[in-house]
Amino acid sequence: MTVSLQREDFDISAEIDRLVDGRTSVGAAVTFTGLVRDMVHDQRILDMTLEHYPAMAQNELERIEQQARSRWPALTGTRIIHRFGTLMPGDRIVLVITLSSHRQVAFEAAEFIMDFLKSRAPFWKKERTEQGEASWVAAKDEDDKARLRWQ
Amino acid sequence: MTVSLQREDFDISAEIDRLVDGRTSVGAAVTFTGLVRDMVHDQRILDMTLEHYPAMAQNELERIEQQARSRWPALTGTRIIHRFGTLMPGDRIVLVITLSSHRQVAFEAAEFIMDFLKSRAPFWKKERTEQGEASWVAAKDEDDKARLRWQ
Amino acid sequence: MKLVYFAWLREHIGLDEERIDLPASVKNVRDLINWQQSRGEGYARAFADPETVRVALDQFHAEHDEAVGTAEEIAFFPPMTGG
Amino acid sequence: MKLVYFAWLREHIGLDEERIDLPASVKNVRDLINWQQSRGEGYARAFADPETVRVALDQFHAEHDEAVGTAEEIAFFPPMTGG
Repeated sequence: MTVSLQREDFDISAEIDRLVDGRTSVGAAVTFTGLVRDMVHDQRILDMTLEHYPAMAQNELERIEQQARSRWPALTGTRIIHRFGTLMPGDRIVLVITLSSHRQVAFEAAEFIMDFLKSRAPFWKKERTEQGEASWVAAKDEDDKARLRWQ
Repeated sequence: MTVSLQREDFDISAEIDRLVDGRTSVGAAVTFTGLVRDMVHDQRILDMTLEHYPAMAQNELERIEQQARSRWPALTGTRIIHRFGTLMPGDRIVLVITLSSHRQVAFEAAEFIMDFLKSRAPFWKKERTEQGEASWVAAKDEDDKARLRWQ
Repeated sequence: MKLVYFAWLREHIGLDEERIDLPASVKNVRDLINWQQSRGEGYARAFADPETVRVALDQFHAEHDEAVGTAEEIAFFPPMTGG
Repeated sequence: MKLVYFAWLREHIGLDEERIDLPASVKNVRDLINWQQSRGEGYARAFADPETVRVALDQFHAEHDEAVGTAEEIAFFPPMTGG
């Protein structure tokens, strides 16, 4: 299982080691880690709650991984961890790891997975600001555009 | 000091945490890790020795970091660790970390740093194969091309 | 069939999920959204702007012109903001 | 001035570094490489193909048409293979 949805934090080094699993053919490992930011539109964020659609999120992330692997056959490992629940500024939200013998493949596949994850994986963020308001984060057009560049 | 040349291994999670340093404005962290591969041109590698030009390697990597920071002002952190000495297949060689509030910036800057590091930083690899031969690794044209795409 | 709701659609409607039979007139996703608008105040608010509503049929993203067919679970949610 | 050698250039020449005064005829990096070729068998082998030799003047990469100037440390090495 290379996709995990979990409340718990993750350790990036441990996840890379587990994915490499002693294989000495790897050559290149790229990771992307998304972190909760403290300020959004000049408002200070107290915390952020991630809601998700469990059955679909798992399937959709596995589909995204499969697409990446078909597109880059030189990809020798992928791992996606997405947290849900309430997180504080600075907390890790998401981890993507890609392995390949070529750095270009590892970089491109990690970007591809993140672009699809952002606009296709069923997660929704609600932020609570210092003013006491809680509001759903609006999707960004640029995330849709980032995904479309792969077509 | 965000550039380190060292014999010792590094811990990726610890290096990210140290670079983020509690700042809750970061949003995105990208890492690239290069690992020693076990096979090169159908020859099994016993070990690999990295020679370097210490004074210049430090300066050159700092210059590459500076170039990345001028090109992407939204880059809020960079870290480069390059090991030297004798390494075994599967060992970590190099780590690049980039931080930004935007994932695209973090990805691009990490690729930029790796492309320049590969063809501009004064390191040379000598591989010892199972046949007992030790030979200097030849530079790849594709690494020069990867660098030139940024111009 | 089961309908499931997420994020502000869930909040407007006041339900996580419900079991319901769709009228025979509902053929595609667009028909389904139009029908939802007529089901009361919360639904009217949730589906007021159909372009902002995403739909998944049995956990697969569906376009608004796609046939609802024999889906067993239909999900409604806003554009995604994970990652 | 100090000359320093790395990788197979170091091995061919048999020296890590040496202190030497350059002849007045050496103006740019290319002149310097040509002069090196004349300094004995190891040097001839190390500098046999000037296109494969990279040069740094005081720790900065230098093109072959660049003037040697007042550099205090000149390094010679093959194309780099780090990372």
